[in-house]
Amino acid sequence: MNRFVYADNAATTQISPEVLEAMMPWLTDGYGNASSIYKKGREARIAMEEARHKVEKALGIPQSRPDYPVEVYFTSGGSEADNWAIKGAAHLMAPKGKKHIITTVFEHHAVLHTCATLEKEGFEVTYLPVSDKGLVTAEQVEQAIRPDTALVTIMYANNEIGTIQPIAEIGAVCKRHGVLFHTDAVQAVGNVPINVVEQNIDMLSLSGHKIHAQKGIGVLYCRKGIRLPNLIDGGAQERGRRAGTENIAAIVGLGVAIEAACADIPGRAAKLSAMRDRLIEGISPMERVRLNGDAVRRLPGNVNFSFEGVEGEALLLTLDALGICASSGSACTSGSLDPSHVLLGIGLVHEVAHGSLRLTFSDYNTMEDVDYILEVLPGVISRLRAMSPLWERITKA
Amino acid sequence: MNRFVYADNAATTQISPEVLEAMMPWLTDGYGNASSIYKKGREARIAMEEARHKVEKALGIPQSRPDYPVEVYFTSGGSEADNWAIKGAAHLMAPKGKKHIITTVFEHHAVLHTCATLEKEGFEVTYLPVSDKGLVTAEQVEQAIRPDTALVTIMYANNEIGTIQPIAEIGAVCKRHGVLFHTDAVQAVGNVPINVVEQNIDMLSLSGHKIHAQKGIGVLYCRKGIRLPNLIDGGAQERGRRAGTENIAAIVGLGVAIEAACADIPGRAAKLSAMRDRLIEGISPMERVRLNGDAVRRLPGNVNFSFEGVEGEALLLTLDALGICASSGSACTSGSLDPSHVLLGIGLVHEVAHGSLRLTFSDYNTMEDVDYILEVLPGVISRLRAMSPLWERITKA
Amino acid sequence: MLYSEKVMDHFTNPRNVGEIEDANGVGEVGNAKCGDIMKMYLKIENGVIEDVKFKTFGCGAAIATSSMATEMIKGKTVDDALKLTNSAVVEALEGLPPVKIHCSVLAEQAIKTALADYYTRQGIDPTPFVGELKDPDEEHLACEM
Amino acid sequence: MLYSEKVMDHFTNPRNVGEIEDANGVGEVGNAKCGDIMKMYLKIENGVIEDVKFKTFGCGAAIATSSMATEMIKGKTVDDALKLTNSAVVEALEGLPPVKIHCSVLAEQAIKTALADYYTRQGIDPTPFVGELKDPDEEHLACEM
Ligand SMILES: Cc1ncc(COP(=O)(O)O)c(C=O)c1O
Ligand SMILES: Cc1ncc(COP(=O)(O)O)c(C=O)c1O
Repeated sequence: MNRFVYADNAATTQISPEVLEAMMPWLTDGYGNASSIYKKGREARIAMEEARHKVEKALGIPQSRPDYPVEVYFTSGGSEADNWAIKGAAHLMAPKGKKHIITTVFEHHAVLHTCATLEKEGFEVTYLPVSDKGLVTAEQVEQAIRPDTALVTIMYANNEIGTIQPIAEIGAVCKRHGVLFHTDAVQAVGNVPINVVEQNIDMLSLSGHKIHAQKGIGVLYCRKGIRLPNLIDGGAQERGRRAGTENIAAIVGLGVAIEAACADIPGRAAKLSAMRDRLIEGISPMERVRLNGDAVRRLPGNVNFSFEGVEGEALLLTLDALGICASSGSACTSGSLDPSHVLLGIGLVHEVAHGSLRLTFSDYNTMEDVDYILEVLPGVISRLRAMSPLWERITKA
Repeated sequence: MNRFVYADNAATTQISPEVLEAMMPWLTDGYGNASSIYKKGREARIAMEEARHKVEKALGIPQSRPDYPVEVYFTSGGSEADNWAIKGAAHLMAPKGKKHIITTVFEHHAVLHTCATLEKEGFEVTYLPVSDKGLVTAEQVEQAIRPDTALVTIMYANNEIGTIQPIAEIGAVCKRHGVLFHTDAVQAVGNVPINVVEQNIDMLSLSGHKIHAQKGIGVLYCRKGIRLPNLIDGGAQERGRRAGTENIAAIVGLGVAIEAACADIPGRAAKLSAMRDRLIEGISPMERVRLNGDAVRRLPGNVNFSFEGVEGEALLLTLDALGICASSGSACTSGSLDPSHVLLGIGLVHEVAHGSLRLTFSDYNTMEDVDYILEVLPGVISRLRAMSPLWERITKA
Repeated sequence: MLYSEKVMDHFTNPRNVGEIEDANGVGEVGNAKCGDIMKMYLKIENGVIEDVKFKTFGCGAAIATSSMATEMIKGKTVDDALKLTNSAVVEALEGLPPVKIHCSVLAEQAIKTALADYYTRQGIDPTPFVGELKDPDEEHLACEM
Repeated sequence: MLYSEKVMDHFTNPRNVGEIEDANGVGEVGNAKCGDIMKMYLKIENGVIEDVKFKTFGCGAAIATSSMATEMIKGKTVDDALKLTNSAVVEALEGLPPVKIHCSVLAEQAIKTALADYYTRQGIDPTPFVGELKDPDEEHLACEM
């Protein structure tokens, strides 16, 4: 009968039982303010710094000061981290006459809309095109760098089509040219090995709820010495650089989550990519479908196909009725007029982009989930195509 | 023997059992992304909008659209809300030639440091002085308003000394002069009746963790029609005005918390002020003490005294050893050089400000807590004074 | 964005899906680029809509409004069908999210376009009856509705 | 900002609190405005610190460093006491938070000032032994240390 398959882990993940267990003391009795000097406050502070160390470890940040890590800042999520890094770097470098930013056409909106805001302020932004597989090269970046370039911001892995960028190469180029380099690693953490030092990453954003921690918690890594102006001014939290009473429960959860996610990246990737590959193999033979993204340089849990003649939202609602949670780059799911800028960015025409389906896995998925998707998906597609005048037109042509 | 008395509720509060219970489903099975169109996402969205309605109700916001409230934005806390309101209003009005902001000398740092950032950008800020009781008048505000005034931002109630400002009067003045009015109501919610319409409040900040919800969640109320630029750009969450995957668990908790806090404000205030007044009466007869703040226009749960000859941090640590959690405006607790700007703002000299003690109550305190504090405090003060060369100097003079 | 139960019912079990071989009024509106195409088939006899069927490429609301609109005109006279407005469809569906109102407009247009086709086939100028219809290929107009 | 257990121990049970009636070296440093005053009483006989007591107005670290510093010089010769550095006090306390290092400087100064007073009372110019001491009323210097 109907199974429940959550296959939208790129949108958000469930809080893992270990993470919730680690959070619970801080949601109940451990309510002290981490800035308070009494015991209840000090305990919260210690727990927070422990979590910070776990983040350091996961990102390859050297522990400059074991008692007081200085490069990891907790934020309210990936979006805030992206905004802070990009607006901060822009405003930091502008007085030096550097008002040019390099990014790609298919970043997350937290990056693209931030860049658009900066453009209105007078910054100039180069949006690098990506290949039809969704890749950008270090050479493209190098060619785009100008004497007035302040920042390169390129996502580690794409949230829709899962392509993984050559971050180390881009980092090396940025370093050689003395340009700040930020990467949105929200989708990459736990899926690919990250080392900010070896990969010359100056700033990195990540988000808890993509790795089984709570929503509303994230991190900005900012290399020591980069004096980013604050996005949120106020109290002395986060060494005076990010105000607001610290969300200890969520922070502790993030620490546990990132430690778990990064404990065995190859093992995790192997498990997820086995599911991914079986699903890709199962869908590929269907009529008029297209795998979006790169087959090899791809997040282990990401599957993204376009089905001609079908509209994404109708597809999602039908799958939902069958117990499958997925997402689409259709405009109709976003309330906007155009389908996903990512799919358009890799060159899909609108009508094909409308018919896209993204299925993303986590540790909580199984091969049975894949089998169930493969069992019901063809019927769903056929039914929608049977009532689609577009499909009629395509097949008659 | 030793009791445990948490009397630092102005710093943060415990999550109430009802709030945690309401949060739990969203920390476990209800992990859907509120932007997703499948059932798991829709359920999250519905729960979030329900919480938004509860906030509306608590603030007297008319329900313009029962299915889709449009003036309440969830943020990561009070600090973000303050930053967004003030920076947003400044940047909104600057193109109209309005680059002047009015505030007071004793706002929270989330307001003061935000104003300082704007000063660096070229805005002009008037910091109104407050009386020795910590009050500002509508007349002061009116006299400070200039043709180029963009915004008045004055806190509803002070976090250190608990004075409650004449917000309705200030709101009326701002309305009359066509100036935007923001109030930081983080400490006021649940303690005084708030009605943004009657009080002519254009924008209001509040924070969950001061009213028994989770840390890391807050609200900015922004009257419809004020097109504040975003602080955090990105996805379409919060109607495109505050990006970031919504922290449903915390939002639902905030809804329950604000409903509870505002259900019976007079009853709540009566209970808290009974504790407050007994404590004030108990401390007042002690030698060389001073009640900070106004005796009448005062938050029901706030007690703040200065003890001459004593330093605040030493006092807090000693109380902590006796099971009492409190706070102080001493510089030594903040790592800064000067004691609390609030205490200096009401005219205290440094040496007296260093010896301040704030005790703040919530629904979870009892008269027994007050009695215990009164039992141990005199001994603690005597002991510290006995080893204080400053006390020696004061008493010999 | 939340659909009413009625919308979900019409999406999940759409009425009148398919084609009519001997339709005497056919209309298609919308376009693939915008993600919405609706095609209506009418079988009209003695001024009465004896049968109606649709095919739709589009989102949940597009399918549900097509289904509801066909139900609302089936068995009705052509005159009554001409009076069907998009708001009547929205109301019958117990509301639509703001971003989906354009689907109901598309459904109204699809019916009008099919009725215009019927008039034309009868050798009658449809303009006095159905008014000026937007060219379904005016992509921009359609997308931005 | 976290104190070591050692700091907490010396704060909670400070050693050598009080005054010495017949002290022959007394020094006070810091000021009320900054929130730190330390006063040291020395009883020196035959070049040995026979007794030492302190009174301190200040934070936990101020009290703990005073306490530790007095312990470290009690029974020592004046020459040894002159060699006491603030870092030795910090080390003995198993560290201090960065913002509290100034308390240890204050403790070192308090002892030096008391020793200077001792030399002066003996009719000896203290400068060659204790160096130039900062005027304890130079508020700014003290606060910003
Ligand atoms: C008056 C006032 N404003 C703003 C804040 C900041 O709120 P949050 O800690 O949620 O950022 C606080 C509390 O810290 C406060 O008391
Ligand atoms: C690549 C990427 N960047 C940024 C974000 C934003 O993260 P958050 O929802 O924590 O703000 C997301 C997810 O929504 C993402 O996938």
